[in-house]
Amino acid sequence: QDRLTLILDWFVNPDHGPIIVAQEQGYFADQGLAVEVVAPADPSDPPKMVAAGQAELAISYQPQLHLQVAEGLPLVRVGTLVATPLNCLLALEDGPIETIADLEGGTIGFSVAGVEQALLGTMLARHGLALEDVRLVNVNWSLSPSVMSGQVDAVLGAFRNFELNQMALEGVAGRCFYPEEEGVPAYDELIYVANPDRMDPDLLRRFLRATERATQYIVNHPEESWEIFAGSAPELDDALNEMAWADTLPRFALRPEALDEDRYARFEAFLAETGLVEGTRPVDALAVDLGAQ
Amino acid sequence: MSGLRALAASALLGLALWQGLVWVTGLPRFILPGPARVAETLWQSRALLAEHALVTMAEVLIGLGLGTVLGALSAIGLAASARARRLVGPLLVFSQAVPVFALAPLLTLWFGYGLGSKVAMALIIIFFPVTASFLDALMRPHRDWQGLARVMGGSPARILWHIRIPAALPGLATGLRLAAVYAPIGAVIGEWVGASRGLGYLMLLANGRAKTDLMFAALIVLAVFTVLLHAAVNRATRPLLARD
Amino acid sequence: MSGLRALAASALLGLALWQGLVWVTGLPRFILPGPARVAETLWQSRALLAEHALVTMAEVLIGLGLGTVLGALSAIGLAASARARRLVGPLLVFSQAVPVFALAPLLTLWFGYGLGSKVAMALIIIFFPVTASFLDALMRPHRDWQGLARVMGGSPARILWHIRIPAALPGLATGLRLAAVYAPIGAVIGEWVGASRGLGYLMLLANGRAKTDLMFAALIVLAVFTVLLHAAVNRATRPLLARD
Amino acid sequence: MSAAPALEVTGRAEIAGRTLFEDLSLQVPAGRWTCLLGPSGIGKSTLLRLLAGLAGPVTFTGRCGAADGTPLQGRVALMAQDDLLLPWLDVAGNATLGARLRGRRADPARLDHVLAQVGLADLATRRPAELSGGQRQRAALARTLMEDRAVVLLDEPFSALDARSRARMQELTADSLQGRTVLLVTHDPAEAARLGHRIVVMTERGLHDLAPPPGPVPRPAGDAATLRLQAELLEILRRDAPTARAAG
Amino acid sequence: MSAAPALEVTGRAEIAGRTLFEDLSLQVPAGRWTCLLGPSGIGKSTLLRLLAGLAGPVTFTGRCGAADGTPLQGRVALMAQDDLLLPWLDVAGNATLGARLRGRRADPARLDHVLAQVGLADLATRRPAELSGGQRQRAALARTLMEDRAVVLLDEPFSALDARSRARMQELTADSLQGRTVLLVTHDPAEAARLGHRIVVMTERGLHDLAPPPGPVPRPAGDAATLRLQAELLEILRRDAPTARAAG
Ligand SMILES: Nc1ncnc2c1ncn2[C@@H]1O[C@H](COP(=O)(O)OP(=O)(O)OP(=O)(O)O)[C@@H](O)[C@H]1O
Ligand SMILES: Nc1ncnc2c1ncn2[C@@H]1O[C@H](COP(=O)(O)OP(=O)(O)OP(=O)(O)O)[C@@H](O)[C@H]1O
Ligand SMILES: [Mg+2]
Ligand SMILES: [Mg+2]
Repeated sequence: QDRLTLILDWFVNPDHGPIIVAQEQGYFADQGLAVEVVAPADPSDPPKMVAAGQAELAISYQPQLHLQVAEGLPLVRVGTLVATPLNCLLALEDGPIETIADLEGGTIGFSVAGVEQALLGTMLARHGLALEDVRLVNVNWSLSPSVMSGQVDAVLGAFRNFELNQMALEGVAGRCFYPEEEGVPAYDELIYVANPDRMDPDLLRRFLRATERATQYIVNHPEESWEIFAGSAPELDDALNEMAWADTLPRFALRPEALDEDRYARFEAFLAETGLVEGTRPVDALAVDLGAQ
Repeated sequence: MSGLRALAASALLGLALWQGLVWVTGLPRFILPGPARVAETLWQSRALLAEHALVTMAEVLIGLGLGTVLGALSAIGLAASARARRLVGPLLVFSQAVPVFALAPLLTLWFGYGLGSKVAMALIIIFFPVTASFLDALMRPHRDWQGLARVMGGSPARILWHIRIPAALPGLATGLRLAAVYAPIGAVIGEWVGASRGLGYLMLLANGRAKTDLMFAALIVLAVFTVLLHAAVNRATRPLLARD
Repeated sequence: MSGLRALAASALLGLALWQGLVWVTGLPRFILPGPARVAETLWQSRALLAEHALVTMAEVLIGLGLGTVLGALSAIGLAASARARRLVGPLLVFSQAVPVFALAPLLTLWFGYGLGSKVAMALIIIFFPVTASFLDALMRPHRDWQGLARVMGGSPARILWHIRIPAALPGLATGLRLAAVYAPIGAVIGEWVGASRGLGYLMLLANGRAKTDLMFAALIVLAVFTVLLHAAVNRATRPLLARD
Repeated sequence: MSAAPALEVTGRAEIAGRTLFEDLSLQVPAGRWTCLLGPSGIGKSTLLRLLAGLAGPVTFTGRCGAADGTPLQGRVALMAQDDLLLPWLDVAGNATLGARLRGRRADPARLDHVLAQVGLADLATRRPAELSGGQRQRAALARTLMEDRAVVLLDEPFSALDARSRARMQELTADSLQGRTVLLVTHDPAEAARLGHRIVVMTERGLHDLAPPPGPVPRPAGDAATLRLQAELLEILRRDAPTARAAG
Repeated sequence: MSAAPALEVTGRAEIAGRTLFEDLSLQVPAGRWTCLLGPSGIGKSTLLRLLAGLAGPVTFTGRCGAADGTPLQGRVALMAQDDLLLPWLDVAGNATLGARLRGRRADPARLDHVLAQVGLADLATRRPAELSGGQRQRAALARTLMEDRAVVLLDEPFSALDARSRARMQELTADSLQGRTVLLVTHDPAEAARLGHRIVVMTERGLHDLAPPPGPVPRPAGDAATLRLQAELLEILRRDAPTARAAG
């Protein structure tokens, strides 16, 4: 069996469904893989660890990848875990923010300080606002509490499959503004990244094949797969994860290896336009399609 | 035992304050759940909490042991040499200003995601108060004793060993008491560096998933452990401080 | 001035160690950039860094001032009353075990996203070492002095004021020195609680954008400020500790 | 100042499980000087501390305090064997510590007077660490004299002084403490012979009284009767087992 | 023990900008006892500290040390005016501190002997805080005697002792330090008269020598010549301006 270390983007949650299910169902073992899954607390660490050769694979975010590659990190996307944006601009359902235009003069919280400004700028621009018209605050650990308690008017960086459910559980209804509906080019929220100089394509392909199989199982057996996921660790078995599981399920990439080159080109161009990266890089510097190689 | 009774009284006071805060401010439970809710969660999740608490306690005790030894040794090294003090002293202070997320990649790179990086993190946090407070005590002049010792033919090293160190033990005790308080939070911060077990992991997880009850339950476990650890170190170091 | 020369020598040593670490371990620059790169970024981003540094420094100085006063007062309060010590002492220890993210919503709710919540955070962090180390010194028995003072007709409060407090000033000095080291990191942590300015905010931002150079540049600014603050407090409190 | 009371100590004392004295019975007459002598470690300082109301490690059973039973607290000043000066206060600050501890302002004229008397007028702003041994002892004496108490307990107050200062300080103290009940522990027979209205020697066998020469204190240093008493005292103190008549 | 050297101090000393002494010239003969007396604050302890090689706050210009010019370091023991016992060590630990500071083991037989001599055999495991004033002073004396040095500087070593212990300790010390160069600071003329091969009085005007009676030291306490010297000394010390012949 070959050993492979995967660093998640964060603690285990339903976004990682295919990985957990593959592990629990023995799909990795079937591929001759012994996968060690590591959870960090800071989402910006895993790509660094992979770039530094500390692990074979990490889960990261497509927008983050563009920034990191632009900064010279030896990273490349080798697979997709969640193929749509999960990020959303979240406000209260029965609050004063009914459209994005209502945010004028308001405060917006964010957590991961990556591409938030670019996303927000684009979304605001569609409604005749500029970044200067709002106040941006890094609220770090308390995305949903800060919006629920009304300290900020909206937060960016909330995941539509989580924070909405989280608020629902607290009895507060949330309203999501979806970036891809507000002028931001669509992107893959969660991707697998590897170090192009060190990676073993065969190993990664076997890994992706196992997760692909797990994804199919999840789609075919939503109930059973939830049981498997919830049974893998006691702290995962709760109402929020169960709700999130249902919402996440349709967003898993059915073909993890497959690469939509245009998505990467468009997003790179988008980031260059907003000034977050200087110049643009060709798609093959950002992502590879292992299957096509 | 009166010590335990005092702790119980203090706990009651704390609970009363907490409940009072909840009532008076009317804080929503996703910001500050009441004691009753947390107690319920504490009981329901006792197995989960116990499992993670054991991990953290192991990290704390190892970190505290190593941090104390390292802190005491570095204080002694600094006390022994004015040059070391001038050169290394500022670097130690410097090291305390480095936030976790700058250290995290280095720590995990060198110590992995296991116990190592957590102990290292706890150690970095514990070590400084021990060093600083012991060093301050070591540097107090005690001119008369030191003069006498020089007349007696004591070398600087032996004067350090036989006079300055014993005279500075109250400072070490203060350092240890601070370390006992910082060790648990140090281990928790170490767990943020990357972990899949431990109270810090559980708290972050609970926080991220807005399971405020669970987070506070874990926090209570951590804090009670801290208070007990501090009380134990307090008692153990009392003779050093009672010396007149 | 020899103090500054010593600091410069220490800085050189630090830079040499840093560069050596980069060379020997061959760490990639996105984990640990070399001094030259960071220096370049430091220079290029000097205006940005200065702007954010000013915010953080203001938070630090206010937090340090308030934290010291509060810490000293609470030490005196605890020293004055055995009951307070038994009841409130464990709660203070307890408070130190609460991680930031549990506090974050409360702090921002009460103090907003401005200066208030950062000062509060710095204060929470500074206050404890001051209290603990001053209190330890206040509780040293000095039986002979206290006996004499009682014979002289001193009330407990006046004995505290005229004897125990002056005798405990070295402990307060140790606490202040620790506080000077913790105040900057306290303010930075306060900025993580919710901020749009300050070095802590800048570091988070740089970290999130994979701009490790900028993060380290901000870190250097913070650490140098910490070292200078500590040196200043060190010097200011030296008379208290030199007393034999 | 309230009227000076007589003092009384009757009882037994233990320290750390060992008996220090048994059936001790000491009467200190009101308004007079009583000198207490005895071998090192016999318990003189302990006795003074008991009278001052300081418990320490000793367990005492019996009566100890003013002979009339009123509490001594607030009426007694103690000059301990150690000078116990506060290192962060200068001489003036140390001398006026009592007043500040009682929340009063010390009388500056009185302070100047007392400091001049003990010969520390020029050193009023010196810290204890900047004084010689004898100067420190005089600073402690000044502090005790500033106290103005009816009962004054002095534990070897002049031991670090040269002959001239000692004689002066004895005279000054005798003069200043006129009419108070003074219990003075000393190792110097000449001092006891000069100053004592009553002289008590404490030994393992109990207390032994010596009749001092008549006449007001301080007696002149060279006086024949004083010298004779001094020699007699020395003789008693040098002997292993004192044979003087038991104390009353 | 190396051969005991003579000591010499010639020069001037300043403390904190004030002149302590000017043109002082003290010769301490080799292998003998020199007693130094003088008013409080004149600089006796400072002189001892200078000879011991402890700078302190004093600025000294001149010669100070062994008369033959060889360094004194490692040949001198100092018993300071304060006992300077380490509070965390018991009597035995304090008495053997010197050996440990030199990285040697103290001879246990010698320790027992010295502690028995100073009367602390039963108190060997007591901490300083559990001792009386005189017991502490004797512990410091034991520590000094354990040092076995050619030059011994004693700063009022018997001031806290009762007459009997004092006489005993004087005899014991004289006996133990036979053949060493001893400089003893004392306020007790009787002590100087008993113990000094040479007696020097230090005053504002300089040093003044007194011829002691002939005969070996310690001289018997009651001896007529000793008593005469003692009276003479007392006379000098009590006078404001000593008129004895200038020191040689
Ligand atoms: N904490 C203690 N534990 C045990 N014994 C003690 C303690 N404190 C004092 N002692 C003993 O009590 C006895 C009396 O001490 P005290 O100080 O009263 O003696 P003293 O008569 O004043 O002697 P001196 O003349 O030497 O000052 C001494 O033998 C001493 O060893
Ligand atoms: N740090 C200091 N600053 C200023 N003056 C000082 C300092 N230390 C000592 N002195 C002064 O130096 C003088 C000599 O002190 P020293 O201790 O040598 O006197 P001494 O002769 O031993 O007196 P005593 O018999 O009282 O012990 C004293 O007048 C003292 O006030
Ligand atoms: Mg005594
Ligand atoms: Mg002296």
